[in-house]
Amino acid sequence: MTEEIIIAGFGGQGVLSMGKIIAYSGIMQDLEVCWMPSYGPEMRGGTANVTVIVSDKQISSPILHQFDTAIVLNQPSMDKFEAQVKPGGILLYDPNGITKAPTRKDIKIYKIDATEIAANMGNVKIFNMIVLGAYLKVRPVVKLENVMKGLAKSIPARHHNLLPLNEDAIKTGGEHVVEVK
Amino acid sequence: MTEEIIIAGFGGQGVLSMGKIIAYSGIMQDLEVCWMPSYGPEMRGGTANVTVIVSDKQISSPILHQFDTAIVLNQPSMDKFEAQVKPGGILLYDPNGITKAPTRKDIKIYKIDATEIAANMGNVKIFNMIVLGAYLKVRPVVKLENVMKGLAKSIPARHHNLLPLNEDAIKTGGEHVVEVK
Amino acid sequence: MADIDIKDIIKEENIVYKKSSILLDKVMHYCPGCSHGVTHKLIAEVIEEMGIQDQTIGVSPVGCSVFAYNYLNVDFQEAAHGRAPAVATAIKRLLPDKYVFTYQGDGDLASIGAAEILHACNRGEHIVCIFVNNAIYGMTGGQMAPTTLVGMKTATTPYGRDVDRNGYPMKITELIAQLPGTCYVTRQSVETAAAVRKTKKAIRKAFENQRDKKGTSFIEVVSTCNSGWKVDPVKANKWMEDHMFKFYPLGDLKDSTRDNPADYEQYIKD
Amino acid sequence: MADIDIKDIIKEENIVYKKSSILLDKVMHYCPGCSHGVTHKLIAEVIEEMGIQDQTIGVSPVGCSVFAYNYLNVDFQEAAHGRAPAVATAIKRLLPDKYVFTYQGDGDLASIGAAEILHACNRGEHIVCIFVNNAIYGMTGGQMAPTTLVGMKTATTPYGRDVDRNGYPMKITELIAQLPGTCYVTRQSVETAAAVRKTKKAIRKAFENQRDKKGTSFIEVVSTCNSGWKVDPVKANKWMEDHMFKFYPLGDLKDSTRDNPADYEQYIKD
Amino acid sequence: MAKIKGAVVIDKELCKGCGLCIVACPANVLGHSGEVNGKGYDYVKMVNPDACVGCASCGTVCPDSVITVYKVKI
Amino acid sequence: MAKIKGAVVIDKELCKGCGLCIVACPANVLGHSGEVNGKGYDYVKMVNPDACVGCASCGTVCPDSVITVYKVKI
Amino acid sequence: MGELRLMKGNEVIAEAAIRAGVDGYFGYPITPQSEVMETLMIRKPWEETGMVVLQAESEVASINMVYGGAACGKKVMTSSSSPGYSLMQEGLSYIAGAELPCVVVNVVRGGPGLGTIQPSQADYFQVTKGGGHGDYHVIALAPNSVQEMNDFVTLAFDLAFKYRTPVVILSDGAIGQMMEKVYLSDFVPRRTEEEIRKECGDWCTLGSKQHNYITSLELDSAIMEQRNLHLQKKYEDMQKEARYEEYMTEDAEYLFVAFGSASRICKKSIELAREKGIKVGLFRPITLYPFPSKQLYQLGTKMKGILSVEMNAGQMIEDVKLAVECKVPVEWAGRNGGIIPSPDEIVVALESKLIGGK
Amino acid sequence: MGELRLMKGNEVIAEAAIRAGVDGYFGYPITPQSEVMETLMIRKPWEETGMVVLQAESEVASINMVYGGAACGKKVMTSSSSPGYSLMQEGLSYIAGAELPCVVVNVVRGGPGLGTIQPSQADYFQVTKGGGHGDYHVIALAPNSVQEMNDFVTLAFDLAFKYRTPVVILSDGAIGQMMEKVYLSDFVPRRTEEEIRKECGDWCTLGSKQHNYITSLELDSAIMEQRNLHLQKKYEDMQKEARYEEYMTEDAEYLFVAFGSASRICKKSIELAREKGIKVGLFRPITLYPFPSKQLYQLGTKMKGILSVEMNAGQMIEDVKLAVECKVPVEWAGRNGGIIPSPDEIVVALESKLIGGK
Ligand SMILES: Cc1ncc(C[n+]2csc(CCOP(=O)(O)OP(=O)(O)O)c2C)c(N)n1
Ligand SMILES: Cc1ncc(C[n+]2csc(CCOP(=O)(O)OP(=O)(O)O)c2C)c(N)n1
Ligand code: SF4
Ligand code: SF4
Ligand code: SF4
Ligand code: SF4
Ligand code: SF4
Ligand code: SF4
Ligand SMILES: [Mg+2]
Ligand SMILES: [Mg+2]
Repeated sequence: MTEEIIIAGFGGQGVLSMGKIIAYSGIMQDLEVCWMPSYGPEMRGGTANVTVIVSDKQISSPILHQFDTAIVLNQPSMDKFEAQVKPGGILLYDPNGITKAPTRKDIKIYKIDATEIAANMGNVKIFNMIVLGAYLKVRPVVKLENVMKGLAKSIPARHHNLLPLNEDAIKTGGEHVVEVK
Repeated sequence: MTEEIIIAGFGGQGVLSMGKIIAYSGIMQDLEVCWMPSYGPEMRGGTANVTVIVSDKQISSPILHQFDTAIVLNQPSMDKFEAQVKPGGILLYDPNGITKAPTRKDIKIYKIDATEIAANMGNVKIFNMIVLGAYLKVRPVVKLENVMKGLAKSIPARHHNLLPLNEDAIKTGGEHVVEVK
Repeated sequence: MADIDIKDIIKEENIVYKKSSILLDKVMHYCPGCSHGVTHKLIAEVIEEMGIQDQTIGVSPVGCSVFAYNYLNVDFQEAAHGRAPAVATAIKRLLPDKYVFTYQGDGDLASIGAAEILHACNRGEHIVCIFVNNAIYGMTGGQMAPTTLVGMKTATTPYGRDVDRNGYPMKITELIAQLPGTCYVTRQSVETAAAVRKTKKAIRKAFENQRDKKGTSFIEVVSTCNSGWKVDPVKANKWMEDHMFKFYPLGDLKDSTRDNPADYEQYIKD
Repeated sequence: MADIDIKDIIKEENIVYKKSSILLDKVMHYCPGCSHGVTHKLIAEVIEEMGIQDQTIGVSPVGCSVFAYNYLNVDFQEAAHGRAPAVATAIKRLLPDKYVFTYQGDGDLASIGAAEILHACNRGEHIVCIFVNNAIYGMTGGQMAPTTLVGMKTATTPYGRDVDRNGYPMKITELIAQLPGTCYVTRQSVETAAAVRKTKKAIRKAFENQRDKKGTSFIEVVSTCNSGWKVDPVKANKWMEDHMFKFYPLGDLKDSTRDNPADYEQYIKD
Repeated sequence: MAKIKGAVVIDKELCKGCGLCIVACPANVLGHSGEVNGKGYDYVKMVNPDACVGCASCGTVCPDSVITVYKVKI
Repeated sequence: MAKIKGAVVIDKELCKGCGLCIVACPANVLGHSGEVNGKGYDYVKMVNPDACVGCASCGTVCPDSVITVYKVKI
Repeated sequence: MGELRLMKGNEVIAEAAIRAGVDGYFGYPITPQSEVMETLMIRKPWEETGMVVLQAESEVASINMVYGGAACGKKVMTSSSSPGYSLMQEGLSYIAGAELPCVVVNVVRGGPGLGTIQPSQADYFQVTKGGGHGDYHVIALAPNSVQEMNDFVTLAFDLAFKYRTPVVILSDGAIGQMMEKVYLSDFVPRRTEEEIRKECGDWCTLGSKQHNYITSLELDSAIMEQRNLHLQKKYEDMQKEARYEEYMTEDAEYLFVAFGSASRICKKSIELAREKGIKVGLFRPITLYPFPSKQLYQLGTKMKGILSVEMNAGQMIEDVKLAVECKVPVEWAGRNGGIIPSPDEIVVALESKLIGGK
Repeated sequence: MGELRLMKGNEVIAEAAIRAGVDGYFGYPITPQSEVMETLMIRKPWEETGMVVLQAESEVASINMVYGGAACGKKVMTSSSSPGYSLMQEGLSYIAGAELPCVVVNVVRGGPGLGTIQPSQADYFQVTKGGGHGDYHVIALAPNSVQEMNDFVTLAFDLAFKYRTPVVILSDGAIGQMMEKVYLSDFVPRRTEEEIRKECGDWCTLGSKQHNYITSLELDSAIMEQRNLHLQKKYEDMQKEARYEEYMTEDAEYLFVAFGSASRICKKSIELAREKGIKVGLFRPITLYPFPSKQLYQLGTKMKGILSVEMNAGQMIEDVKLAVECKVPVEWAGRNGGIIPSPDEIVVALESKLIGGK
């Protein structure tokens, strides 16, 4: 099993940490993992993306040109990454701010309205956890228990009181993801 | 014809310019020439030496380990260069300040008491011209007329009034050089 | 009140403020609210007003303003980190009638480039130096700069700048004001409309000094880097006013011409 | 008068002045009358008197004093041109209880090494910096240094230093005195016995400052380079007194401790 | 007596929503629009257009030079 | 009353003949020897030894540390 | 095995340095390696081990601080990326000339000039042939994983002290920026002054009555030549430190030679090529200097062809050709400008340049 | 033929620059090349041609001044020696990356580190393989006489502008310090601003409404790769500039390959060897980059053996081996540390390493 994921959005949407949680979860499940951010000059509001690979084999290239799954959180990322999903792969997106919906027919497309859900849950910071939940629902590459372990590892101990809230968000995300036909 | 010369003494004895005059004279006589100074940190009173090559063929190495003629003007230079005269070559020295006279038997050794002569002539600055005269007497590699042309080239025009004095010194040097047996 | 419709106001002939023609159409890559944008604009306006577009050559080294050439419509050179003053020196010496300016950040100018700025100013090169002091390395992700205040948190002083570990903040503009080659040294800012206008005047004066061959003009613009400081742009300005201005007080440090060479000749006279 | 024979005076027990035990037996390569020799000697005497031979590490970069390690019997590092302050910074930080000093020429310190000396002093490294200002590049054959006086002839200013072409002479010691990290900045000389004794006191104080962790001590020694200046040693001293001292006046520029870090904390307080 | 009236045009797609103009405006004319543009920024617009006196403070402080200021005497 | 008398020993082979000690001596004790040493320098010696008061000025200014100064009270 | 973590390559360098008992780090920010110093500053090793961490005023200052610290027998290091590494060339030449141990990490980005901040291997020549003046070499270690970023810190210091030489960890932006699993090394205490004196007492300038001094200067050519010959002798001795990895070479007819990030791509390319029936293996030089020439000769001369896969315009290919004495066809494949080649384009290159080609 | 003079190599560089219409020289003193700037300062070309001569605060500043001047389309140059040349590596990489013309003279001394001030060829790798970061090359010209110090100044500027690239004149302390006869070039006037605009108008930053700008930065890897490929294409084009000299090769069975000072020694060695009946000739690369590989292949593969004679520990030998594709035995001979080998020791080396050896 090898899952190659791109997560892309605006800086500040929690893209990098979502990737990190997936990677950590992979480790908890004894998988090989690789997390590779786009990096560049520190400029706010630009786009940010991260490639995450989870596999039961050794991982070769950390930088990919095609993905099993693309998680897309803004229009520029949609423009760039829709075409890079492998045939048969998955595109998951939050419709908020998306002006041109994806059009490919040879991939599975899912939608999670995480912006709205997060707002409804009264905490915009759990936005990325909702997206993560949606992703794990459609691609259960790691088990929730390992995700929670990974989460515990990747956030500082002083924030561990937020773990239940995050777990909630992940579950909610899983419940709200819908396939777009 | 190729003549490979080392001229060595204290800084300030006019070693470099003597070499330059020989080189310039060679050019006036349509020969190939090469002048290569020892160079190092600017420190007064240290030893200075220059290698001069005059030849009717193209000159290969500017730095030599053996010489046809060594012109030696102080004891450290004697210590260093006596051994580097080719068998059958020439060693010319000013005995002033020389505490250990040369001992080689397979070379010709000449002496010029230029320090004293210069003092007698009332001008210590022509010291090196006297030595040059002595050298040219024993090794007439360039004609005096070409030496005078070379001299005219190598000293600034405003000092050309000194040319006759220099010519005098060269002649005097030629008259006073003696072979040491 | 509404005795005139907004449509009637918004007409070409009623424009009282617009983007300078020297600014290119490219969207600046700067973070929202970054002081670099304002400072660029002022340079553009001065060049436009003086009508010297085709006689001006800009030099900016690395730092967030590395792409200044994408925004200012004049001939431009991107320089190595810290070396803009050396680059500008050569340009100005080779093209003495052109206007040459440098545009450097605080990491660039005061850290790696300290020798070059000091020597260009000490030689009294007839150039304009713009120094954007945001007390941090913006471009590389918010590390400590020489000008970072004690106690300030940055990526390389996560617990606050500490003198014993990280040294003192450097007031390089004060040093430069003492160099005999500088004619005009001033410290300005761009957080309010009034401040912006004053800074523009300073830049204008600097370019005029260059025209008049008065020596090196040096303009520090005390700035914000809201990304590096991790606050929003409005708060960044406030923080700057409250803290930076105390340590880096605004105003002219020097306004004259560079020292008279003749005054220096006496020393070797017998 | 001759009521005592000279032989009876010249006895071990009557010695009132002799070569310091910290000076090695090697003959210095310096030109006759070079100020470097005297300055070396004073450092040696201070180290000897303070009994810190095995706790002292010297650093000298290129320049005529590049071979200082051949003369001073302490652990030593030869540094790249201009970089002694960086080298010394690391040594001192890694060995905070040792005595670390740098020994730099004016070309080295004020030209290529301007950034390093500025930053070491600004950080307030607890080191001693000896700065031998002979207004010329001695080692490389007498080229212009930043400190060369206007009008002075050197190998690269054969017609005399000219401000327009070569810039102004730089008073780097004045700049360094303003840096918050320095505790003691002084300008001395070594041309008379009295001057030598004053300079020795200054060096002693500098080493004591280091022991007491007061900050960076910086001692400029206004010096001669008779070879570079093309005069004899005695005339060189005279020329220095007559001309250099006017531009580089002797005396303390600062004598305290480095700035109190606590004073710097107020600026970011709310 | 002649009254001064101003108006500004903000390029909504180029505005980065930094808010510096809002603070700079002496007449509280400007405010965040509450909507994001194509770059994801909550751009600024005139929320109180009538109050504008065309003083150009907003334009002056705008780092991205996206404000054009108009003024008429009426 | 005790008189002060001094003497200096100059290492002739190490002296570089710079003459700084000559100038430094308040009692005009020192002078060039007029002879060159192995390094070609006109080294310095006491030309007026009786005048020496052992003040050590000469040694203090000697760049090559080749002067040892002796002093006695007699 | 040590503590398991998910970390960036750059962060691991910092953590590994603390654990290896490094005495001092002197650095200057530059993308894509600034996390090294940032991580150290967050970790505050001065409280834990007494390690000194100093942000220098420039890379010129950093490398000269390293020179100063190294002379004291301390374990000192710096890190930078291409333009900053260029600024260190004079200092590195001094350190090599004075025969001092130190470690320099170069997280390479694409050049020349300011170039790009994306990963590259275009500093191969600069690092292996001596970017500075004079006849010297640095040992160059090329990690290809975050784990090796950890492991090579210790290895680098061991080699640095064994040969009194600078050791460069030649990494790239990808390995510096990516996170992988890593088993961290155990803590080794910093050496005491006594221990340093015992290990390096005859040369270290810790303060002594021995008159230890450090210099690379020698004006007497005869002695200078001896120093040069001594250095060359050392470089010859170093040859035995050549390290490499072979992968699927037992039955190989073709060979990829690749280091660092490129070598990882090659493993995937091998998978793809073998699916097509092409028997290809990988020879990965781990030490770029000393280059494992003998080992590559042994293996390489048995091949039908060799593809030097590099994230540059073809630099290591010279060492590959020299290693196999041009006895088999050697071609280059790769990408430039910060682009990491994809596994399939490497296979295509293999097919077109070697299998189909000749 | 121009005016005949007896001059030092370094002085000739200065004189040739003035005569070639150079616009600016920016330098910093260092032995053994300080005479270049000193001669310029004595000559005061600013009065004669308007040429700018500026003593910079360091070599880092010099090379960046050169960068600034070059961007304006001006003919600008600097000179230095090994440690100073090392400090220029970042700047050179920028100039190469921004594709600007300039000339840099490196009068090499022995390294590494502060080393010695005596002549050496130990910067061969640094100059030819790119001492700075990233994939770039400089054209490297190796004069072996004072006459060529004169001639190559003009040649260097011609090539620099033709290819918009830095050109390095790789000389050594011997050629810099020695005086020989030289026929100086005739005076060429400095170009006017109009002429420069005509020649380089599409890129030079002389002040314009065209928005000319000079940069080596490109964050987009795809574009950066194109820039790299463009550079590589240029380096390929440059191959045709390869220059060399052959001496007594018609009947040769053995070949010396040597450049600069070493090549002069070899001529004498050939004399000595031929007296002994050894048929040996000389192949002298005049351009070290581009290395005249094709020409050497042609000639070299006919030989029984090749001796790469260098004043270093053996650097060019790699290019020699690559050129002849290891088809004939290639050995190294030379000296280090500032020593110029004697003609007879080269003959001895030829006999022992090649004739007797294999
Ligand atoms: C030689 C070198 N070292 C380091 C860098 C990385 N670098 C790029 S910009 C920068 C500092 C920028 O800070 P500043 O000059 O204050 O400009 P700002 O971004 O804050 O405007 C650094 C260290 C580089 N490009 N080159
Ligand atoms: C990088 C580098 N550039 C230049 C030199 C040549 N160099 C050696 S010493 C020196 C200047 C010496 O002048 P100063 O520092 O004033 O010392 P002084 O000899 O006058 O005591 C120079 C330029 C060098 N060694 N290294
Ligand atoms: S990082 Fe700072 S300096 Fe750079 S653009 Fe953003 S706010 Fe401006
Ligand atoms: S050249 Fe000058 S500084 Fe150097 S030793 Fe001679 S007098 Fe002293
Ligand atoms: S022009 Fe003046 S009043 Fe109108 S919006 Fe701008 S700042 Fe406000
Ligand atoms: S200042 Fe400019 S960019 Fe910022 S919010 Fe206002 S209009 Fe938008
Ligand atoms: S000790 Fe004093 S009196 Fe005696 S020689 Fe020396 S300076 Fe003169
Ligand atoms: S000061 Fe010293 S070196 Fe100079 S003349 Fe006197 S004794 Fe000799
Ligand atoms: Mg900044
Ligand atoms: Mg000096």
